[in-house]
Amino acid sequence: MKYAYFPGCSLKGTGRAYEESLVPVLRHLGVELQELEDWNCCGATAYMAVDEGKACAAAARNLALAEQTGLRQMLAPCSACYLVLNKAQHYLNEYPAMRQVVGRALQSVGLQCNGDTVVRHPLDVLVNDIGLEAIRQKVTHPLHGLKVAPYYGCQIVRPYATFDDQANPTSMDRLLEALGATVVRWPLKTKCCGGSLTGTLPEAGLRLSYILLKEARKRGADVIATVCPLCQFNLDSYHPQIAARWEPVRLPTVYFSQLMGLAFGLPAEQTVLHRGMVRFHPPPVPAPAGAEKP
Amino acid sequence: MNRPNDIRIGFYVCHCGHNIAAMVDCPAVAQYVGTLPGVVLSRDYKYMCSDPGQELIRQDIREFGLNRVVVASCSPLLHEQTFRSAVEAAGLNPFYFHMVNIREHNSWVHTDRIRATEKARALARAAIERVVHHKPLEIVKVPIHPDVLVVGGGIAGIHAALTLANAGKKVYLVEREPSIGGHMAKFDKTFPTLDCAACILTPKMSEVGSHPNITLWSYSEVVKVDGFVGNYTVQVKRKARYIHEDLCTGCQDCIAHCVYKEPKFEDLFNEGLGKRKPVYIPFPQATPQVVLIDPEVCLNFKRNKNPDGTPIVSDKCKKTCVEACGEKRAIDFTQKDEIREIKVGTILVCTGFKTFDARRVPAYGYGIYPNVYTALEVERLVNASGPTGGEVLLREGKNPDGTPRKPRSIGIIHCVGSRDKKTNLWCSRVCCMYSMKLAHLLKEHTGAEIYNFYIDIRTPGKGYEEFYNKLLEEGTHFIRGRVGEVTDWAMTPEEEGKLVIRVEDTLAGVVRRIPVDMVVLATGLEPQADAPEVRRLFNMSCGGDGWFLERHPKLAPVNTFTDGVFLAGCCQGPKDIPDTVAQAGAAAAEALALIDRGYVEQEPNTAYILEQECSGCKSCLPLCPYTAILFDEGRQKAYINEALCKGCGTCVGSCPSGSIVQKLFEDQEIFSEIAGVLAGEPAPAEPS
Amino acid sequence: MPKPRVAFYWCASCGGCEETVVDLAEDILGVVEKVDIALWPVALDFKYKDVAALPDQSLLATLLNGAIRTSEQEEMAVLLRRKSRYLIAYGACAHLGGIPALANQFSREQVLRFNYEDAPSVVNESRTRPQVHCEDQGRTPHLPEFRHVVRALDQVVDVDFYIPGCPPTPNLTRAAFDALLSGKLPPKGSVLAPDIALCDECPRKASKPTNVAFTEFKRPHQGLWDAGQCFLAQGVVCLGPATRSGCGAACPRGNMPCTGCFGPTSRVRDQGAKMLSSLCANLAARDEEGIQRALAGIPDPVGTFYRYGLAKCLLRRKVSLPTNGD
Amino acid sequence: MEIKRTIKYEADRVPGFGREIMSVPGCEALEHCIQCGTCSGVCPLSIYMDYTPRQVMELVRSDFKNEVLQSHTIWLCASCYACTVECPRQIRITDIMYELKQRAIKERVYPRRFPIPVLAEEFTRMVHDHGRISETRLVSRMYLRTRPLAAVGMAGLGLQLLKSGRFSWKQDRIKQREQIARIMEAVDRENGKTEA
Amino acid sequence: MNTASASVPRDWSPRIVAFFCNWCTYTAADLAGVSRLKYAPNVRIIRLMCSGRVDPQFVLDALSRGADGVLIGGCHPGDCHYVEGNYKMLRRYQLLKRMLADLGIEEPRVRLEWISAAEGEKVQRVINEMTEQIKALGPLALPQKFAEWDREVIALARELRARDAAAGPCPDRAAPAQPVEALHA
Repeated sequence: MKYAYFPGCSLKGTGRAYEESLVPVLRHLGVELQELEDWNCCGATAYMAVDEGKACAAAARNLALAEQTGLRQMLAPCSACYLVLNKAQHYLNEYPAMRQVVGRALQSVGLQCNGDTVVRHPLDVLVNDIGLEAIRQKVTHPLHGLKVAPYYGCQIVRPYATFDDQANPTSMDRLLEALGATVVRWPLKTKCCGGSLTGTLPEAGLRLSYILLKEARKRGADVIATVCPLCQFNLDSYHPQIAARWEPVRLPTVYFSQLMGLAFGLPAEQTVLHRGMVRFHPPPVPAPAGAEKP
Repeated sequence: MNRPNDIRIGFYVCHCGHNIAAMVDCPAVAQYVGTLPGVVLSRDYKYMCSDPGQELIRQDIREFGLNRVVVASCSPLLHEQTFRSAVEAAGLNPFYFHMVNIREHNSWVHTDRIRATEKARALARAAIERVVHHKPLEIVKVPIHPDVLVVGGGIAGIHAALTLANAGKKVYLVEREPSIGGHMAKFDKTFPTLDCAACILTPKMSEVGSHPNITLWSYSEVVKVDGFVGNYTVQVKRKARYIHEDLCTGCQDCIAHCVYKEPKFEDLFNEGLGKRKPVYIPFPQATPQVVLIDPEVCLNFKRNKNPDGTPIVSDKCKKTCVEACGEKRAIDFTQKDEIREIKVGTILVCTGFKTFDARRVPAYGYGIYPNVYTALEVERLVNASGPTGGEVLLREGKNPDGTPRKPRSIGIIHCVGSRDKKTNLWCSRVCCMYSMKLAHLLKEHTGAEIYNFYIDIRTPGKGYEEFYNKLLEEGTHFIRGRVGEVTDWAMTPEEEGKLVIRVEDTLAGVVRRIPVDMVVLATGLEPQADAPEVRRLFNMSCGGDGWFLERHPKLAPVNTFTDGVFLAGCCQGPKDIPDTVAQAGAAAAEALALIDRGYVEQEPNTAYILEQECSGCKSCLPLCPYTAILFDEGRQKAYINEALCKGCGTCVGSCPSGSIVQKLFEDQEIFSEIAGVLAGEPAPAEPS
Repeated sequence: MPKPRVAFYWCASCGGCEETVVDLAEDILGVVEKVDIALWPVALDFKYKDVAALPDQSLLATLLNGAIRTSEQEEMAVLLRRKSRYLIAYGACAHLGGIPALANQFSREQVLRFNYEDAPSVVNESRTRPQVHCEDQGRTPHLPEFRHVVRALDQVVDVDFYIPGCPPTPNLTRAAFDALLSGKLPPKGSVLAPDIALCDECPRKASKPTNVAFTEFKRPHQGLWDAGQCFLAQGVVCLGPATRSGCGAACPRGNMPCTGCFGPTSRVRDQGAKMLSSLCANLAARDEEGIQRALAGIPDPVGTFYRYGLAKCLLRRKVSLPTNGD
Repeated sequence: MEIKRTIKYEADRVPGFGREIMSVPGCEALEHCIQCGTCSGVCPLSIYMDYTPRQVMELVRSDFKNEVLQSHTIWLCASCYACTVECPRQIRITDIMYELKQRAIKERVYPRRFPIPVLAEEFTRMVHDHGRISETRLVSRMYLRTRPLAAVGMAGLGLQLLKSGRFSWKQDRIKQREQIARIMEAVDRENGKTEA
Repeated sequence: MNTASASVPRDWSPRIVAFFCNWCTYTAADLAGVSRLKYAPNVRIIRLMCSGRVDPQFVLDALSRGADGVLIGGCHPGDCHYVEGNYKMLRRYQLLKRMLADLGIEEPRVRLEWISAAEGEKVQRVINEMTEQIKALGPLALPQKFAEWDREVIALARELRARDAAAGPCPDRAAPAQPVEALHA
C-alpha cells in the first residue's frame, strides 16, 4: 500500500511527535508514504478568514502536486489540513466559477488540478484499508488496563465525515480496543478544544481545553488520545495556565500513533513520548503478548 | 393529407381574468387564429368556463353551424369536461372539441409577454390542425362494483368503513396488525379536550367488529391489485396467526396457561416498555378479540425456518395452551398464510404514518441515555392500561429504597425530525399539541417541572390556542429554542446525575444549560416505510416528501390520480384526529357518490385494430399490461377487447405497420398537432 | 389504333429491376404484343433526342428504376415525366432510394475521396476526380454532376405509382401492366402491392408465439436458423412486420429474414422508426444496462432499419453533412 | 445607572448587505434560517459572544452590517463546524463567519491590537512569502503586534517547547516560493476582474 | 459540422416539442404552473396518455418540421399509470438516440425524462436546462436544410424549363405536370 503524504506545517514543528510516531507505525504495517515534493501550507482556517478563493488556491496547489504523483490517495494527518484540503475539493466541485478562477491561477504556474485525489486521514486508512485484524496481529505489547479517552476533535468528522459517524465516531475507539486498551466513553469526543483561540483569546479557548481534560479525568482516563497536532498542543501545553485560571488537571495527551507504537513494541525514538509536556508514562509492559494471546 | 371537408371551427381564447390576459395578448391570439383555414369564428372572452362563456359556445354552434370547437384556457385536467358538456348541450358530439392549455403551461410560467403570446398562438394553431381530424366518439359507461375495500384500520379506516357500512355498502377492512385501532389506540388522552382515547375509540372498534356489512381482516395485507375504477380485483394475504379466528372466543385461557409463566418478550404495542408471552392479545380492547401466536418465540416452533421463510413446527412444547383451549380447538400450529381474492369497485387507502426514529438525531441521545423517551413511549407510560399502570417511572435511577424513581424535572423537545432539511422538512402538525398534552399529563402524574423547547408553537385548531393558554397557566415553561444537545456531562453540582439540555433561549437571547431527569422527544410523523410499495400497489403518486399525493390539494383532497382510489388520514400527510376523521368521512362520501351513480364514464381513448390491415405479426400482443389484445387464430389477426383497454396507446406507438388506432389520439391527430406547433414563423428573439 | 407505348429507364441501380422485366419470361411476349417499347436502354438502342422528340404525354407509362444521384438522371426523369401519362417508380431504389441511398450517411466529398483515392484497390496517383467540364483538345465535354444527396424518384419529379421491391416481383409487374392496359388504376400515389405487412403471407407466421420478449438480437450470419420458425422468435431482426407484402415472403422462404425492400404500408410515414419502435418495445430488459446489452445486437440501426429507405426516412440523410462546397 | 438607546433606525441598515453575503459561495442557505437557535445551542463559544450566532444570522439577513462586523462573535468562532452540521436548514454558518471575518479585515473594523485578525494576516503573509508556516515565529509575531507584554508570560511555554524539542526558530520555506505568489496574484486579478 | 455557425439568425431561439404523459409529466407541468415556477417559453407540450404512446415517428417528424429538440416526459420507472408503458419508451429511446447520433442529431436534442406529478420544479429545471443546451448547439433547422439540399434539383429543373421555353412551343404539349418546386415545398 502506498499513499501520497501531506504532512502539513505542524507536523514539522510543534506536532513533530505525530509524524515521528505515525510514519514508523505505518511502515510497520507495510504502508509506504510518498511525501509531496515541495508542498505548501494548506491555508488552514486562518486563510479562509482572509479570502476563500486564495485559501482554495493554496490547497489546490497541493492537490495538483498530489495528482502529479499518480497515487490518487493522499494522507493528511493534521485535522486542519484534512479539512481544508477536503473543503477545497468540495468547493471546487460545487462552484464552477471558483474552479475556473483557481484553475487559471494554477495554470499560470504550469499546474493543473482535476480534483480526483482522495484526501484521507490516517485513522480512515488504518481502520478501513489496513483493517483492525491486521493491526491486532502486530500488537506485541497490548495496552491492557490502560484507560484511554479517544478524542477526535472537530475537523476530521465535521463537516466532511467521509469515513465515520459524524455524531458518534468510533474508528479510534475500535482501534484502541484492538491495541488492548480500555476505551473511556465520554460525550465530549468531538467537542472543540479551543483551536487557535487558546492563543488569541485564552479565557475562552483554554476553558474548552480545561473542560475536556477535566471530564476525561472525571471518567477515569489515564490518557487522552488525539488525532490532531493542534488538539494535542492545546491539551498538552497549557497546564500551568489552566491550573492558574481554574484548577490543575494533570492528564497527558498523546497521539493515537504513539499508543500504536507502544503496542507494537516500537523503540522509544519512534514513540517519542518525551515530546509531551505532561509526560505520559505507559503502564509497565507485560510479558510479550504472543504467549497470552488466545 | 386527407382533410375532411366542410370544417367549421369556432375558437375561443379565455382571459381567465388577468391570469392569462396579463401574460398573453388574447385578442391577438384570437385575431391570428381567425386567419387559419377552417376557422369560421374566433373570439376572446373574460371567463370561458363561466356560464355566459359556455353559453357563448352553445349559441355560436347553433348560429354559425360550428362543427369543431377549440378553447384555449386552463389545463384540460381542470375544465375539459366543462367545455365538452357545453359542446354536447348544443347538439355537437363532445369529442369534436379540443382544449389548449395556455394558463398552467404558459401564462403562469413565463415572463415575456411577446414570447408567451407566440407560444399561445402555436399551441392554438396545433389544436386547430388537430381538431379537424377529430371523430365523433361515445363515452364508455362501465358499471361499478358496489363493494369497497378499506386499507388500514386506524381511526381513518375505522371511521370510513363504518360510514360506508352504515350506508349499506359491503366493506372489506384490511389491517396489517393483529388488531385495528392504529396509533390512536395507544394514546392516553386526546387534545385539546383531553377525552380518553380508548373511551371514544373502543366503541367504534367493536362496532366494526360486529357490523354485518363489514368483513374485518386483521393481520392481513393487500398483495395485489388489478383492474380499474369500478372493477378492482384485490388479493389479500391473511397471515397465519396459528389461531382459527372463528373458533377463538377471546377467553385468553391459552395465555394464562402458556408454558412461559411470566411475560418475557418485547411488547410492541407498549413500545417495548412492557413484556408479553408468545401467545398474546395485543391489548385488552383489541378487535378482533382473538389471540395470536408469535412463531419467532413460541417453543412449539423451530428457530430455523423453511427456505421460503415460513416457520417449522417443532412439536417440542408441552402445548399447555392447546390443553387450555380444550374443546374449542382454536389453536392450529399448522396454519399457513392464505391468499384471498375479492372484487371491489372502490378502494380507500388509510395506511397512516410511522413516527420518526429518534435515533436519527443522535444529539438528543435517544438509545444512549435510558431516560430519553419518545412521545409515544410516554403515551404508554401515562396510560392507565399501560405497562406501568399509568405511573411515570424512569428507566434509569432508583430511589434510596430501591424503587424506580419518578422524574422531578422533564424537558420536552419539539420538532424532533421535523422542520429539518437533514431529516424531514415538513412540520408534523400534531407535535406542538401533543407535547402540550403530554406536558399537562406528566405534570398531573408527577408534579414535575416541565420545560417545553419549541421553535414555534403552532395551534391552529378549534380550542388549541386556549389549550396553550391553559398550559401557560399551569406553569409549564416554554423556551423558544431548538435544543442543541442532550448529554450526561455535568458542569455544575446541580447537573450531576442529570441529563443536561443545552439550548439558546432565543427570546431571552442567552444560551442555557438545563438539567432534567427525563427528556421527551416529540418525534414527528413520517410516511410508512413501505409507502413506496403501497403506492405502486394502488397506482398512486407520492409527493417528493413521500406522502401519498392527493389529486388536487384544494379541490380533490381525498382523490388520487387513479380513479376509484381515495385517501384518508395521515398517509396523505400529517394531521390530527379531528382532521383525520373529517377526511375519512369525505373519502367515504366520495366513494359513495361513485358507487351510487352505478357506473363510471370512461374516456373513449381506447385502441382498435384495423382488421383488414393487420398482418397478424403478434408484435403488439406482449405489450398490453391488461391483456386486452388477443389473437384470433382463425383469421390470424390480432384484435382488442375494448372493455379491457385502458387507452395508453403503447401498442399503437409500436405497431410496425401502423394498423392500430387510438381514439382521440390517432396518428393523424398527433402529426397535425406537431405540424401545428411548428408551423409558422420561428420563435421570436430573446430580448437581449 | 396504335398500341400504347411504354418506356423503361434506369438511373442509379444495379440492373436487377431490368432482370425482373426479363423474368416475366414468356409473359413478356404478352406485354410486347400489347405495347410498343419506346425506350429501353438496357435492351434497345434509342437516343435521348428520340425521346425528346416525342410529343408530351405520348407514352402511356414509363417504368423508371434506380435512385437519382446525378444531374443526368434528373434530366432524364424530368424528360420522361413530361413524355409519360403515368410515371411509375419501379423498384426499391426509385421508390425509396434503395441501397444507393445508404450513401446519404456520407458527404459527396467522402464518397468521391474513398472511391477515387482511398479505397485499397484504387491506383490514382494524380488524384484525378471526375469533372463536370474539362478542356480537351479544344472541346469541352460535359459530364453529369454527382449530386450531394441520393434521392428517390418522387423527390425529383411527380410520380403516379410505385412498384416496390428489390427487385419487384414478376407478378407485381405483370399485375401493373394489366392495370395500366385495362385502365383500372388505383388512386394516384398508390404503391401497387397489398397494403398489409409481410407477415400476412409469411409461411412462418403461425410459428411465432404471442409472447416474444427479446433478450438479444442475432444477425443472419451468426447462426443456423430453423427454417420453419419465425425469425423474430429466434432473435433475428426481420423487418417483415413493418414491410409491405407482395413478394410472397421470398426471403423467409429462402431462410433469410426480410430486410424491408417493399417499404412501409400506407399508414406509416417512416418505416425504420416504426420497426425500431416495435422491436424495442418488445425487449425483455427493464433497466438501461440490460436494454443496451440486448440492443448491442443491432450495431448499425440506420443500416438495419433503412437499408432501402434512407432517402425516404423523415430526416432523409445524415443531417450534419455539408451540402455545398463539400 | 447608565442607560443606552437600543432602537435601530432604517438608516442603521446597509441595504443589500444580506443579499451580498448570501450570494457568496457557501452562504446561500442563510435565506432559509428559521431562527431556531440550534447554532447557538451547540456552539461551544456562544457563551462568550455579544450576539449569539443565531442573532448574527438575523442581523446579516436584515442588513445590519456595522453591528455584525463589529461584533465579537465572528472572531470567537473556532471553526469547529458544530453549527454547520447541526443546522436544520443546512446553513453553513462557519463559512458565513469566515465571510464576515473577511469583510471585517478588509474594512479594518476590528479593535486595535485584536489578536485574531492579526494572526490571520500574519499567517497569510507567511504563506505568501514562504509557502509554509513556522508556528513559533508566527505566534511570536502575533504576540509582538498585539500584546507584547503577554508574550513575556508565554516564555515558560517556549521553554517547555524547547525542552521537548518542539521549538524551532527556523523559517521553513518551500523551494518554489514564487509559485505561491503568482497563484495568489492570479486569484486577485480574477477577483478584481469579476468584481469590476 | 456544428450548425451553430455564423448563419444562425439573430432572432433565433430554440423550439422544442414535448410529449408529456397525461398522468405524471403533464400533471407536473400543471403543478409548475400552479406553483408559478418560471421557465423558458421554448417548449410546446403535446399531451399523450402515456409515454408508451410516443412513436419514434413523432420524434423524427417534429425534427423534420423544424423542432430544434424533442423532450419526452413520462412517469418514473415503476410508476406508470399503465403499469409499464414508460419502460417501452425507455427501450425505444435507447436505440433511437443511438440511431439519431448516426444521423447527425446531437444527443441533447432528444431527451427522455421521468417526471412525476409532484415534480413541478423538475419540469422547470429540465426545460430550462434543455433550452440552454440547445441554444448552445444552435438551430437544427431541418426544413431550411431540406430546402438547401434541394436547391441543386430546383436549379436544374428551372434550367430545363428555360431551355424548353427557348425551343418554342410544342404543339402536343399538355399542361405541365406539377412543377418540381412543389415537391419540395
